[in-house]
Amino acid sequence: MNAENLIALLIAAPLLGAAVLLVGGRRLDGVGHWIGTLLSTTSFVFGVILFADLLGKNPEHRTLMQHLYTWVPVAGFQADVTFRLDQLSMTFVLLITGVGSLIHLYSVGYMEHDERRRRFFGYLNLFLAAMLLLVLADNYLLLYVGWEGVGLASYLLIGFWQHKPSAATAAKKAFIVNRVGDMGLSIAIMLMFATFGTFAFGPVFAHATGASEGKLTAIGLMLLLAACGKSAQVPLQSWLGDAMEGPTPVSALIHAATMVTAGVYLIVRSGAIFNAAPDAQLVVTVVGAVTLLFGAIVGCAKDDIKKALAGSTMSQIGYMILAAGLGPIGYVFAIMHLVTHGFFKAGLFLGAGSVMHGMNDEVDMRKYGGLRTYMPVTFITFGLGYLAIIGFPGLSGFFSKDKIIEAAFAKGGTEGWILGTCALVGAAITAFYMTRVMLMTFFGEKRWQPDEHGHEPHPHESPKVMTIPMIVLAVGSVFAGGFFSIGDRFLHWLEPITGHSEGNSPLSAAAVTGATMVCLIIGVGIAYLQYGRRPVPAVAPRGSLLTRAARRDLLQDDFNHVVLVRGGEHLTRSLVYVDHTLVDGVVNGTAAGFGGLSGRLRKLQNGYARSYAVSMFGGAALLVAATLLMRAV
Amino acid sequence: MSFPLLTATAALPAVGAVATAAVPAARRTAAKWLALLVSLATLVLAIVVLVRFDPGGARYQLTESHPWIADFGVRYELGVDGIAVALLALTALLIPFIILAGWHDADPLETGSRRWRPTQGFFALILAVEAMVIISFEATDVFLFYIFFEAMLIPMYFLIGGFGDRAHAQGEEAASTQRSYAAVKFLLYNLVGGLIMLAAVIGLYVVAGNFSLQEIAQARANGSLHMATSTERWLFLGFFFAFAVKAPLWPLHTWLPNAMQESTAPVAVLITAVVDKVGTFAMLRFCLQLFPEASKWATPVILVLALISIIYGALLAVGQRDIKRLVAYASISHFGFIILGIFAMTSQGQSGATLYMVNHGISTAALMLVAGFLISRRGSRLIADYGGVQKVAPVLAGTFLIGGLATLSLPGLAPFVSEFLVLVGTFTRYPAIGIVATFGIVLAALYTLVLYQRTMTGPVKPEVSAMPDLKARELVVVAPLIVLLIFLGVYPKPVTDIVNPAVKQTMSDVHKTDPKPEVEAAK
Amino acid sequence: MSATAVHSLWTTAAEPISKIPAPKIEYGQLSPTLIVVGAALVGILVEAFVPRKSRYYAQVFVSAVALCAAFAAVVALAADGYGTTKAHIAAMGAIAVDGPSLFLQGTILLAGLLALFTFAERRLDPEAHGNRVDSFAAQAAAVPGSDTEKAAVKAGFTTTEVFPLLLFAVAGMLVFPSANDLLTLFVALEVFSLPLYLMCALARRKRLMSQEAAVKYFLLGAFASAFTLFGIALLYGYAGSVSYATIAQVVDGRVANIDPALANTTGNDALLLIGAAMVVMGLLFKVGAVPFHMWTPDVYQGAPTPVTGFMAAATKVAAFGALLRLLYVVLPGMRWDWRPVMWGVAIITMLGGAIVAITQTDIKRLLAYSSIAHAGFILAGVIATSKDGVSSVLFYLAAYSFVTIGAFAVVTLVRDAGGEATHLSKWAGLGRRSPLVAAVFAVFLLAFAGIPLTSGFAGKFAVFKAAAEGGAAPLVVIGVISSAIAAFFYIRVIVLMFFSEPKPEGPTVAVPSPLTMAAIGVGVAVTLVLGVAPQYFLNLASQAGVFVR
Amino acid sequence: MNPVYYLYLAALLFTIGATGVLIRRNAIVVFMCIELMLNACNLAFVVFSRMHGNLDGQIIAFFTMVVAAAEVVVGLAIIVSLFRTRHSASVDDASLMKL
Repeated sequence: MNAENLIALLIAAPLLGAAVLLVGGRRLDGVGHWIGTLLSTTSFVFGVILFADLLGKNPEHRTLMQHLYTWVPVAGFQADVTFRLDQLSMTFVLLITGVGSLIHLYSVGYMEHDERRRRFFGYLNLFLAAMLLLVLADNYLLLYVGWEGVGLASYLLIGFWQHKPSAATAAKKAFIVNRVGDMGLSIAIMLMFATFGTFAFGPVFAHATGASEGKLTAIGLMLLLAACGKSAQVPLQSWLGDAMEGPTPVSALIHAATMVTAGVYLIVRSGAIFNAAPDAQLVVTVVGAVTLLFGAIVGCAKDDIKKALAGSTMSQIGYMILAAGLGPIGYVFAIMHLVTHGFFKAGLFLGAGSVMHGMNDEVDMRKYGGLRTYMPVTFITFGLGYLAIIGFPGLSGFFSKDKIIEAAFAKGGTEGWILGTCALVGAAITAFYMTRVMLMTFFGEKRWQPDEHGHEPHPHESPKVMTIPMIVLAVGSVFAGGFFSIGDRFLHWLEPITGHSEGNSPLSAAAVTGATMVCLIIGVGIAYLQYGRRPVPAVAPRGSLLTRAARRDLLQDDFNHVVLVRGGEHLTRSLVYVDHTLVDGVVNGTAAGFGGLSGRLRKLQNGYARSYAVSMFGGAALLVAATLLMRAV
Repeated sequence: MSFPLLTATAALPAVGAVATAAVPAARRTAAKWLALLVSLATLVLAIVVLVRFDPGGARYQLTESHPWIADFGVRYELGVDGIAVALLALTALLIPFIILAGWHDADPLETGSRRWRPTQGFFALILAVEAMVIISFEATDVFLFYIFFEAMLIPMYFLIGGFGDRAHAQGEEAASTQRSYAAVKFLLYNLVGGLIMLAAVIGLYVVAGNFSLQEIAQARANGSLHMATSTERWLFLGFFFAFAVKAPLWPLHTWLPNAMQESTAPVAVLITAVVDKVGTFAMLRFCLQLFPEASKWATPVILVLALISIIYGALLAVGQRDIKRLVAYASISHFGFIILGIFAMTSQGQSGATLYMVNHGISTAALMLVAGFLISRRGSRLIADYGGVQKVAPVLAGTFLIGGLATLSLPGLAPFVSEFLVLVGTFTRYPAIGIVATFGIVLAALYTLVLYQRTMTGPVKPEVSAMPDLKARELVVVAPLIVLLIFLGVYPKPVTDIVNPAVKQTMSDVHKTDPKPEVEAAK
Repeated sequence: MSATAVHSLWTTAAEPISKIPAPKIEYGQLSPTLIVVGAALVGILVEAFVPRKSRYYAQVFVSAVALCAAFAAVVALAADGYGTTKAHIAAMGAIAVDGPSLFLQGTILLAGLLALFTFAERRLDPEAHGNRVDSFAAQAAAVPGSDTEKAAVKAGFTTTEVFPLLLFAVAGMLVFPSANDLLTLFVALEVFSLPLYLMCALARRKRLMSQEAAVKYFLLGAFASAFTLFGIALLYGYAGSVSYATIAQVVDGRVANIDPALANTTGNDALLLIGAAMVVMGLLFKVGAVPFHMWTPDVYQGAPTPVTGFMAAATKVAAFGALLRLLYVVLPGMRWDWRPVMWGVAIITMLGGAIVAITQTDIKRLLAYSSIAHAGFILAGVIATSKDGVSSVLFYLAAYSFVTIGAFAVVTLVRDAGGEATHLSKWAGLGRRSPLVAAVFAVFLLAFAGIPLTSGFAGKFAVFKAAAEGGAAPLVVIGVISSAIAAFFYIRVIVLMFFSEPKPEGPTVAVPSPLTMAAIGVGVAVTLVLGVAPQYFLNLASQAGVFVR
Repeated sequence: MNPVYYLYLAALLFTIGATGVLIRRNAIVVFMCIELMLNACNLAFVVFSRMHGNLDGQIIAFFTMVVAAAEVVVGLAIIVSLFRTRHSASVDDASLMKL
């Protein structure tokens, strides 16, 4: 059989799982989680088969297409359900299904005591299906379906514990903020249709250069808006922190490894358009740079371990967007960092989850401390993830992040210097806040007290089913980067799709690496001085203005609340009033007017025959007069 | 002559209505079953029409034509094009669900007089409405259409005013006064619209000398019938006003929230999913065909009004405290999209609009009927009275969520396709309007999810803690609708294939062609 | 008998008796009128000679037979082509036998027949001392509440004179629209007015109101007819004749030999204009057009409901017939003078009737105002001054009269201790108590409102269509607006009947005899048939749309 | 002398009658005023008949008298019954029905 036909199965498997688990009802409660895990693994296996098949081909012919059917045929508007599997989407497929399957496995343990575990796995499968659709779609409209599909899945999973109002609110917030991004995507699609008469990848990219730069820039910016929504980039980043209300596996899979990176995919995939629209690219890099600092700063101030990691995610994706914005210089490294980040960030989250698992779902790092002795496996895997993310030499993060910083400088000119510096500073801050997390969680003396029920938490290592995925991911976060970089394997793998160009870096690679190392040491050092040497206060000190701002996501939420939420409420309330008094009032007023007129005219009918006679007489007179008048004129 | 299929599709429910009304007072259940069977039989007939209809064939098919009132130049002329067939099928499809959903809505509370037979009346009226709607979809004679367009109001009026939700917050007395207010409002709005249209209809006769849609359109096309520009515009306005009230278009919309709020959920569905469609359908069939130039002349204003409807309706939906009112305002927003698509005058826009009519029918039915089940359990329409339902009635919550997602036109569900077509169709000709309209999708997400969050999630309110989940009957109502939503979302081709030729025709009626893309990239 | 005829008698009086030429009277063509008049006379004899117990039956029998026979005669004449080809002027110029007159006569006779049924209804009122009673006073002469009246009731008297009166009124109405000279017009006017004045005073319940209605109607009616008469005098002065044809000729200036006197008078247009205006005013009073409408609500309310129904239906038909003939046959020459004036009258009539009706609280007054509004709609058709205008008005009148009689017949059914419960508040929740009656009444109201599939819609459409074609588009728009206003109060009644809770001490719906049932049934049937398949009747109307000159 | 003067007289009488109808309360008097108007009409008829030299007008005058007589019969009957009920012939008292 030829490989194309397998592509649909990649999606079909988890979709089937979702359908079965969600429609199946209670009778599947016993086995639901295993069905889910099995089907996601199946998808992974298909992925591997296809990967092997691709490797068999020579680099130019590594694009498989599968046309299922014509979706929306309307005069001139042709949307097909067609899948495209090339090196780029293949990378994502493996990442999604691989990490996804691991996290399925992990969840089996993590969600063990939740009576709605079956539904949880249903949602997870739904997510996988949507995400695969997103990366496999061959046209933007189909991509849009996956795009919103993952949004829905993340909505369902963030709000999985719906009885918690905070969770429900966070879910709603995530979806709506994403909708703003989606608006960008749909406008981009409309622009494409208006410009090219189609929105299928092939023709659009082929003719991209034919369109006016203005149009292309507009399309690019709209795509960026979409990316900002999905990848939690400034200014649409506010939802990611709250999204941590969801179960930790969800945070690991969706809000660290896969979904949030969809924005990066979109930009890299649309490289042809961005290459022709330098202005758009510039904006992309700016957004990336701002976000990577923003996220990092927020990450420094959070005491909630998951929120700290969320800030870190934001910042890391900032790196990717920055790289993607650099054009052919950065595309490959954006994706490479994305993959390595997928490993170590997922690992970190799973570690955090495992910690919470052992600590009665306590998330405040100030109530942790000295856990390394209680949960060694978690400690080691988490530590490896930590080293990877701060870019400890030899580990994944080192390779991927270093490349991005180089590329940033390689952009050249002042932009290059500015962007590069931002990246370097970001690296330093990353080192700081990750070290902080590490120290507060695993070192120092234990700080946990009995909770209000008087239960003293008994930290313990998590079961195998949870630790195994953590170990696998730790391995990944250690070796992936090296594996990719040695001999530029990854570069050669992706180049046919994204293209690649060495910019002209003002600094040598060695210099950049050195600078990075320095930043790293500074960051770690400060963190050690602040949290390693002195005991961590159980209640957060008031902290500097910046700290307090950072705790509140740099006041961005407050801004939204005041301007958008309050303003919106006032707007709707006043509109309701308008609708009731003005629009309705006009009509009711007319009716009332006729009523009043009627009441007044009615008085003329006073019951006196003589006044009736008067009216007749007057009428007769009028009649005569009018007739005469008509003759006169 | 062949079997009068179209007449049959309309006559069957009409006869059924009479029969249902005639069922003796004691035999309520019999009346229900009779009505259900009749509606199902009508559905079968509609399917036959669907099968017999050949998308590639003549513009109007299965035509029938008999002299009726020669003095008024009126003929009994029926015929369906793709658009009509689609809506005919939608109507015939929804009615059985409406009947089934309203199974207990009309069981008399107090046994007043022996002769008072609300149940029979309720179902008879529904069937009567179905018959009239169907025939107004089929009529190709302006007068014939007008007659049923108007007559439709009477049964609707009794449905709205006569039957409301049980256990009203302020007691039965207040409920009945509010109901009759809503009913009167509904009737007066539409009656005024209709009467103004009557003036235009008469005017049309004075100008054209007959009422046959085809003849007039033909005469307009080959120039044998010339209309003075001002005349055409006045006539167009007369027609459009009536349809805009029915649709409803801002600022003529205020009757809809009251009507939908006070009537029972099935009737609300009947109003917004079936009856209102006649308005948008008529814009497409009559306004554009009879008065192409005037339509183009009025387009800018209408587009702006449609745009206002979209945003305004959505914003008001966000501000509502009453579930049904919320859905009503959401519908106003959606009708804005439909009208936008019709008057954007692009194939995508108009196909999208037609598709939208069908999809909006199904999605609103799903959402509103589930909402009805919810309300019937708690006896309150106020959002604030609910909370945590998801915990006690997961299936109900799930179906409600899917209905809501369809309303916010989530990709993969039917409404998405149509909404996107409308947006694209508008954008290619009026980019600014297209972009503003896109804000509608954000607001849609807002009001739907806020509704879901407030009613279904959070801690379980004590009043709802004992709420039962969906019963078998209710599932039978909801499940097919949801399946349909998903199917049409994934594979809308069956509908678009029927609709496209008709839209092509309409486009040529108004002498419009789609704008060309900047770069001809499509293969 | 017409003036010219009399004149010829006079001039030949001196010659030998044998020389007197008998006036030529086409009895066959006048048979409808003659039959009714004859029956009325028989009715009087019945009153004189038939014992009281059996008078009722005798009268009903005579009247019914007469009306049926007259209708048959009309049909026969029409079938014989007198409506179209053989249409001509009979009775030496006094009576026109043509399409309009036959059509209207037919309508009037049917309306009269239905009215007769409601007159003869004796099951609604509770039996008094074991005697079935109808809705008329036991003894009109007896003072209300006096011992004589009690005695009369005890003795089971009934005012069977109403039947001959009805017949006389019908006879007058038959002549009215077919009158072909002004004298006949005036005589006919009085012939059908006087019996109506009397019948108004004969209510069994609420006799004070009934008498008051009669007084008002009588005084104002007489007042109006005085104006008419003066107008006739002026026209006669202008044209030197009262015959329609002659006047028309003079107005158009088509007379062959103008003698000095005629030249003198015709020189003075004021005579013509004022005269025409006054005659028209008299007719407008009968149709109840604003501002000559004020008697309508009071009289409709006070009169016995069957009489009200008869008045509302038949009087309008007859009066509009006369108005049409006057404007189309006598005064077409001065169309440009009266059309604008009639525009004004039509507009204020439509709007006035509709607006004032909104705040009415008594069902009979409400219907009265609705009848005023309808008069306005019909006037819109009259103004069209085209063949279509005529036929549309004819159709409208036919449709309207049946709806009206049916509606008032239903009003007679809803009763409480004080007789008919006409106050709207008592109609609350009628739909719950007796859905059928409420539904029937709703049908009539919808027809009044002009909802499609009822005769009201067909009629309104025909009239407005004619008006629009006649170039009166603004009138159509105003008509549409006022029918929107009118719709509001018809709907109010429906709301009241169906959507408001029934009152515990609300009225009961009496079960009528087959007579009233027949009247209502026919009303409903005609309403629906004319709504769904009006073609046949439209044909009749359009065939009948030509006046003989 | 010029018959036109008689016409003026007729018009005057008619107006007097009409005014009487408008201002007098007693039903009988009102009714007499109406009779006066009718007689004014008669006068007019006769005068015109004289002017035109044909007799139609005079004949019509007879008819009018007959009609007037009939009206008297009916009218008096009604007014008398009203008077017997209310012990007053004032038309203003008869105003039960209004608005």
